[in-house]
Amino acid sequence: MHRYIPVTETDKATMLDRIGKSSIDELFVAIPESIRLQTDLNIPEGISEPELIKIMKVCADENISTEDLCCFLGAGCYDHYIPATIKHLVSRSEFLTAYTPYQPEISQGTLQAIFEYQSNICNLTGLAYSNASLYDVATATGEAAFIAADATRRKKILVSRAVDPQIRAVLRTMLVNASIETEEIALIDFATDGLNCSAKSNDGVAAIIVQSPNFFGTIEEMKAFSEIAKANKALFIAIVDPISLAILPTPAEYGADIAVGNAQPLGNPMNFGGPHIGFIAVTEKHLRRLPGRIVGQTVDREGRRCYVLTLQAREQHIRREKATSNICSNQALCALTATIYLSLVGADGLQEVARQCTNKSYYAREQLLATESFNAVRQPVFFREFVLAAKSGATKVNELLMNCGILGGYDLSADYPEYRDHLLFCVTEKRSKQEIDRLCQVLS
Amino acid sequence: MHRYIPVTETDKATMLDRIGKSSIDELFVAIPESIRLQTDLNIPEGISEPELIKIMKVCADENISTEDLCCFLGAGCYDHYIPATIKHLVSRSEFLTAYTPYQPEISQGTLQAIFEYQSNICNLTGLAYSNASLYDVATATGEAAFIAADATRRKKILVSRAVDPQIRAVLRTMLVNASIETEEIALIDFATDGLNCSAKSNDGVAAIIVQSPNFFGTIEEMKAFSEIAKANKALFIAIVDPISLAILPTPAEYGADIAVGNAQPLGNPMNFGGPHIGFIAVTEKHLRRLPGRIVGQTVDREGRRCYVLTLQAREQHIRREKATSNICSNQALCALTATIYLSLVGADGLQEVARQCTNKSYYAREQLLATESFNAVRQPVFFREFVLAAKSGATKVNELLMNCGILGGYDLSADYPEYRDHLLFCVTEKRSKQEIDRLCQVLS
Amino acid sequence: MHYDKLIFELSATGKSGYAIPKCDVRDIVLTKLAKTLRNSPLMLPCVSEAECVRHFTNLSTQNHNVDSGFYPLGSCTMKYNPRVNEDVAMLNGFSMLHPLQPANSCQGILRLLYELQCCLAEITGMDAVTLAPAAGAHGEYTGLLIIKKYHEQRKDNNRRKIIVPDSAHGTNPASAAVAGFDVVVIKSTPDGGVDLDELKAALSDEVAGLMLTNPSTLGLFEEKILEIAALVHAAGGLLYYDGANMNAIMGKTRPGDMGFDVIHLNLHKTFSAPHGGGGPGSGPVGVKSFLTDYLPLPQLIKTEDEYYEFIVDLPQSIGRIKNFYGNVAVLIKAYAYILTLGAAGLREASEIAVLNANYLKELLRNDYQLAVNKECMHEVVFAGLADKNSGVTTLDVAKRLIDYGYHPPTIYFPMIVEQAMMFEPTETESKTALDEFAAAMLKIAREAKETPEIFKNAPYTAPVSRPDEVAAARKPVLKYSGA
Amino acid sequence: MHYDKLIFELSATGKSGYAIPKCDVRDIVLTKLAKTLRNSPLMLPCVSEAECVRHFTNLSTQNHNVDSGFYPLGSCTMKYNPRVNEDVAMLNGFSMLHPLQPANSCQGILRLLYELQCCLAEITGMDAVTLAPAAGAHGEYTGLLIIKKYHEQRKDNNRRKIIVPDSAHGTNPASAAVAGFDVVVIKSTPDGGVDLDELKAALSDEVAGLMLTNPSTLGLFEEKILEIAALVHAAGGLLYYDGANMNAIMGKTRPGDMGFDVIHLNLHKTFSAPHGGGGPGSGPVGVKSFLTDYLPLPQLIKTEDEYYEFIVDLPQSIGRIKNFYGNVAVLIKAYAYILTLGAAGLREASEIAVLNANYLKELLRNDYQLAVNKECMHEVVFAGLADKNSGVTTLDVAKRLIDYGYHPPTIYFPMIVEQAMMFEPTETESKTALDEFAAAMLKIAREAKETPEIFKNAPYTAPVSRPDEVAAARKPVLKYSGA
Ligand SMILES: Cc1ncc(COP(=O)(O)O)c(C=O)c1O
Ligand SMILES: Cc1ncc(COP(=O)(O)O)c(C=O)c1O
Repeated sequence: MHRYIPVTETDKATMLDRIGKSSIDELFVAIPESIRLQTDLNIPEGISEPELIKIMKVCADENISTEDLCCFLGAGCYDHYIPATIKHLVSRSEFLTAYTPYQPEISQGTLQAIFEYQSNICNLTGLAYSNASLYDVATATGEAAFIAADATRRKKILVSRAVDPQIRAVLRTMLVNASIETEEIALIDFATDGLNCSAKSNDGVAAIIVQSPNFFGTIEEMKAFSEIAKANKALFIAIVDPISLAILPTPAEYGADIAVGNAQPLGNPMNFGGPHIGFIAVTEKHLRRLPGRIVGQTVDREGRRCYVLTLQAREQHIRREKATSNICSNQALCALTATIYLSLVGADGLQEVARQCTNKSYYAREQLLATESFNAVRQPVFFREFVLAAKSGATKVNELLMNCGILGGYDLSADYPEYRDHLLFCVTEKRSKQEIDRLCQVLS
Repeated sequence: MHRYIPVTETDKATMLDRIGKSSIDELFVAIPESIRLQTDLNIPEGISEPELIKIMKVCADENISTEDLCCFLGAGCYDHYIPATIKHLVSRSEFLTAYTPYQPEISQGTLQAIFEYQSNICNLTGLAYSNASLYDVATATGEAAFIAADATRRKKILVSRAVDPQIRAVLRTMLVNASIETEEIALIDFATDGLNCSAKSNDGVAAIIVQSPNFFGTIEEMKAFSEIAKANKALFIAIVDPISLAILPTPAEYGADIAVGNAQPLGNPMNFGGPHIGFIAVTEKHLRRLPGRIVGQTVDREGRRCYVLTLQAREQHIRREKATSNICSNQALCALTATIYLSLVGADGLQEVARQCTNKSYYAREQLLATESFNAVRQPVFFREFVLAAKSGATKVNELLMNCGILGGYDLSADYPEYRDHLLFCVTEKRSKQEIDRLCQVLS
Repeated sequence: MHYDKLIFELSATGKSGYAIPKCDVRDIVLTKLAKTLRNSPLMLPCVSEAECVRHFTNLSTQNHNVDSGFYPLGSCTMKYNPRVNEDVAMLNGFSMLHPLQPANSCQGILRLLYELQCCLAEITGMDAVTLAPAAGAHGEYTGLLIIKKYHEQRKDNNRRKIIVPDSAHGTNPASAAVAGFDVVVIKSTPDGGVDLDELKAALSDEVAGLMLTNPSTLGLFEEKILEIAALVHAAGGLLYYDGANMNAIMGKTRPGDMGFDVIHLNLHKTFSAPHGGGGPGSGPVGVKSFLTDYLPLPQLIKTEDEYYEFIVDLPQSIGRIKNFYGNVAVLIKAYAYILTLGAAGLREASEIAVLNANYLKELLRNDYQLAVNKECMHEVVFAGLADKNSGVTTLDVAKRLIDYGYHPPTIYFPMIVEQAMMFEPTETESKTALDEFAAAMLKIAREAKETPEIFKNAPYTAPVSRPDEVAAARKPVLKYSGA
Repeated sequence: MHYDKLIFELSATGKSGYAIPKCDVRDIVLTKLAKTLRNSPLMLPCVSEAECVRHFTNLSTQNHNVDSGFYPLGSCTMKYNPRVNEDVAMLNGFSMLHPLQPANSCQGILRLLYELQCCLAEITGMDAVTLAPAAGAHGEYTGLLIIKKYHEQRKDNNRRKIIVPDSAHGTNPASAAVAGFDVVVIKSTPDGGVDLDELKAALSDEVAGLMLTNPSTLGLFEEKILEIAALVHAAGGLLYYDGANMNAIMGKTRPGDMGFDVIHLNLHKTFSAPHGGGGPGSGPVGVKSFLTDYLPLPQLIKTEDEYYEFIVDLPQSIGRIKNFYGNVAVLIKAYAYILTLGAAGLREASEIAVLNANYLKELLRNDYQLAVNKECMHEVVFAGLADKNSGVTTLDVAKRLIDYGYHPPTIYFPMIVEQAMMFEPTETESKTALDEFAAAMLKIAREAKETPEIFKNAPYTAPVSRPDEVAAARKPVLKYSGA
């Protein structure tokens, strides 16, 4: 009997007796004989807990994590400081082992936390409504495009080439299978080319998608793109970074209709890529087009303020093939993490994080250039990430760095053939001057 | 304003206003001017959380722990396997951040857990009553001696030299200051000398204290010592190991009046020596002499079964200088840990642990002898620990082992000059055959 | 005392629960760089660390959860979530890995993920597995795109339709729609199985495939599965398996052997990863070998010299479906679970899950109306109270269960059963737990007869009761907007 | 639903929540070795891991705790316990150290402990510190033995008496008794201070010392402390400081500067280590330099070449008082706390602790009878309700507070105040928290006037109410003994 299973042999006998069967196998007779497994699965024998821990530690130790590497890599996943308290709260059984809050009476914990999450996302973006989370920023961008296509009844999306290549790849998958066309807007100096955007915009375009800070870290002229969209009655979809929003204009301020982003930087570990979390927020108009769960405030039969899943008529379990999206489970615990992160950090804290990312990335760029190992590139104002051209080749630089315990920048060669040997460096508030100086010293 | 403090400047002003003071310093006027601190304490400036973690990690990394060392050291602190679940339960806020359960209505969690702890200790020892825990086995032994002195109105304690030297040292401190004499019983073959015990026993003796398994791991002839005590109307105090009690006779079976022990092996980390936990159990007769907290079952005003601190008329807060002990805070969370450990492990599990300790320590002794680096010593049956004489010297053996990542045995030289270069090895269920073989290989 | 504050209501300027080292490089004056900066007020809560801890601790206590009580939510497999799996998933060597690290710096995690792929393939009887999908519905979507791609590659361009039984979970038709298919719904037999005549009538050269879960959403094994598979295949369609109910059959039978071509699993159900109040989940997709080329990007492979790496150079792939590769922390927990149980343990889990469900069925069948009178698999569906005269609905019973300390079953699903209550006890519940739960259910049935009026206001013991959902939807208040 | 099962009631043979690797060496037949083996049945609970988790999770939820609510238990300093301190104390490099490892394999922890000794000496104004004592009372005991030893070494053998004010905590006289002293209790002044006449009368060449806490247990600073110290010293006695109330004065004044010769601290109060439902605590003892030689064994020192080690070769030491050296995990938390706050933070903590107590005093003073009408320090004592006519006792008020979601204050202590209620809000509570608490207190005062009858059965909202303590003591049931 396995330690995770509490039914003893005596129990089994009593239960079978009650059911009127003489063996458990009799309960499986509905399975046609020919497909009943005759042998054990080819899976190793079960193990004890100490054995498990040993195996997993060996496995973990075969990786060099950013616990030991000094991380200058970003490109969609960010090494921000995670307050110790978060883990303790998020791992409370009450949050961790509950399901989606279908029964509001015994799920107010989760429901209120999501309500607070939504409130924070709305405040960060300036937009009217947020949902309870999506899988990641890439699928969130796809969902945003669907909203735009539905709202405009148009079948074409313009997306900047300065948008994270992974986001664009997922977007392509989602749009092509929904028979929506995508066209890319060209780059100029690591930013989206406004003229090219104008040129490609017309009344067939459902939405223009621009990311800011974009994949290269560049802060885009969002207002301009938003105006192009407006001029064509297309929606403007902003892909934004939640930490940068502490200091940069909100999507609402520049007239975005939809904002999406990656909330991983808000207290979620990098986790080798997941679970992360995508957020989405929209203007009033698009509320009923939002995908996934939404929590709303209401009162109970005694007039007490409380929270429920609401506007469910959009969702798959009610609307089935006509739902706004197929999403069911989302990234609730990551949303809780982000909510706790924002509560601990507060407005001042988030601004401080953003300020330090700025200061340190500017300092790093300047110092890296001083090593003379890089050529400067023309890049407008950036946030947290910037591009440099490695004189000796990107691979060589990164190998050298790795040998010195430093996780180097992202090599743009594969995604942007025109930026061969260009490295995208990321410097968060976690990096100290000393670490940045060491990076430069290794490369001097 | 520090992040642990939630009172803002505005709050302060409002509060001072309400109090009728114009500054916080005015609240401290009762402190004579001459002793008011004029400067900051000479303590470094406060630090942020990431800085703290870094400092503490550096500090932790300056140690080589049994995470990396293969541990064959025992001598009063044991490296048993600790199920992963324990930490998650024990660190729940509800247990961790509560005080002593003074208000039973909102402390049933702690109270019932202690009741279960007491039940387990009673079952392990076979004795009638247990308290809620004591600081450690050494002070527990002292408390047991006090009970005996009080019960017999005698002023002398016989204690075997085979009792852990640290326990004996603490006992001496406690007894000498209570004007109780101690006399030690001689050793023979790493066991307590029965004849010597008989010879020293008389009607002036309040109690005989023997440990089994004793400091050397030897399983003592407890029944015989118990009988000597009885013959002299002295109490018999057994110092026992909770894991060994899964297979060895209970103190009740051999007629002990009091049993004490170290419950650290029951799921508590070694923690460089503390917090550990001492347990104490007594026969019916001595209930009202027990030191410290005791939890009892009762019913509430609606007849519901519940638990309270009870028999408090023994305790310092009621009886003050006439209390049975001065203990107030004990080791509640360690008792909870032991309770959860025993619940996970169960009867079969604890027997399996004890069996593996036995098998593996016997195997290790045999293999170590086969290396020819040790002389065998005459030692009767043992549990988990055994003694060997190092031919090349104890220090040299241990240094060699340490260089190979092995934490060697306890060097008996200092505590037992007659056992110069004798090493006390400990082999728990955590050690694998492979590890034991490696130990021997290093010494071959 | 019902704790009901919002974190924003604790906020006051000046408080903070956070500090990082002071900035040790010079200040950039951002206004000199960026033309505009944020203008709107940043209204994040400002609280001390202690207040934050207290707030979320208090919120948490308002949740029912597996660690504190029985949670027989059907179709959700609310089994025990082993704590050790949380520990191993949080090891720094995993959680602090950047997804874009060079492969030679993360062979450990790559190997783990690869081995998990192999285990899942073995358990389901498939040939290749992708771990990329983030949840069950995402797995469905991914699987459907693979089916689509398969037909496309064969230039079989007319296959626009996916057949979905009316008993299916809502995500099935929704995923098919998002994947660009037309959904054809077929009626089920009274016992929730596939109606072969309906199926035959629906099949044609326009059909890309059939989505099915087996055991069905009624908790019954589809006995005609081989016939169904033959029919669909004969019509040129593929068979998709919704793995939400996999907990019934581990080590007993395999979807791959039943004839399914594409499957997804819910690791946050069958494989013990916690649900986290609604996610993150993980919905790996398995395929038969002829579909391998269509798996999403990246694919994780093992080279001949035992090196693990992602490949993206797969022209026939459906493309990327997510950032990076899967919800790794969830995947680690599932892998730890599989290692811990092993072949025999997995089979035992399914056997006891089925035993428990059948036992519960027996305990309840006199007082609640069985949807289908047959041996069930891992879950059992009732059509409300046996006594239909009381006016007490399934919703009423569910709410009343809360007063007895239980989470209600899944209700009003599957939709083809009126007043449906779907109980899934899982294998981690003891007989005693089931006996006590059944006793509460019988008491409720008695209450329905004797005091039906008490139901309208149930629950009485929860922090809140019967929130006004209509008001919530009519005038949506979806965020805090000041006192 | 009140969860009320005992773990033993969940137990059934065959269940287990534990597995270790199979034994890989041969079986010893123990019966061949030992003459007798255990005969009595081993009745440990047998439960699955999930049942164990659920049991203790459910038990836990019946505790009030700092993380979920205000806990103004006077004299206990229930401040916020930072979570990061738990993390650092649990680092394997600390928690997995064996106490008997060679010093060269554990310089990190030795350095940490040494630095903590220095910090505590600085904060208290003492010259040397031992970290050995396991709790406050243990510290008292240790300190008293040092005082005893001091007199003994001086052959001043008549000094058998320790003076303890009647306002003292129970451990003070109890510790003195256990240390072998005769206890002389002196009456306090009406405001809880030392009555100088009483003191003078008690002093003699038989007096070893005076135990005092300052601020006193009434929460008032002993203004005549210098005079008292001079008197005791002049009589040849030493001054012992019970540091339980240290939270009032960090960075403001120091016991060492007041004239105390020996002190203990409660790291589980002032220095933020959690109380754990009753321990483990830690009660370091500090002494003036002339007492250093008497500190218990082992002593932790730093050599000239910055090497840290324990020494035991100290012939004048009082000897060992505990296994190994202190409750290390608790010590680590306290050190982390001190590092985090720093000099300014510690002072701020005491300042706000005192501000909060005075503010609370103001809020309550009209409805509750102040014990002493003076500025208090970190805690404030009331002598029950101001209105003495209702018959509502301090116990009643305490129980009623539970219905408002609060932990009651310390009650009936100090004993010299009738109907005492002692509130210690600590610095980690916000003004709002105090305002709300005071509102509840005032409501209760009104209830005492208007509906005094409701108190007898309070609390109403707790899992249990007014357990029968008399029955518990009369017929003690102290363990489970079967169904
Ligand atoms: C039968 C069935 N299919 C699919 C899903 C969707 O899974 P997820 O919520 O992980 O997207 C569920 C979830 O409840 C389900 O029960
Ligand atoms: C004033 C005072 N002195 C001493 C003690 C004893 O401390 P401990 O419980 O740590 O032994 C306490 C504890 O409540 C106290 O309040």
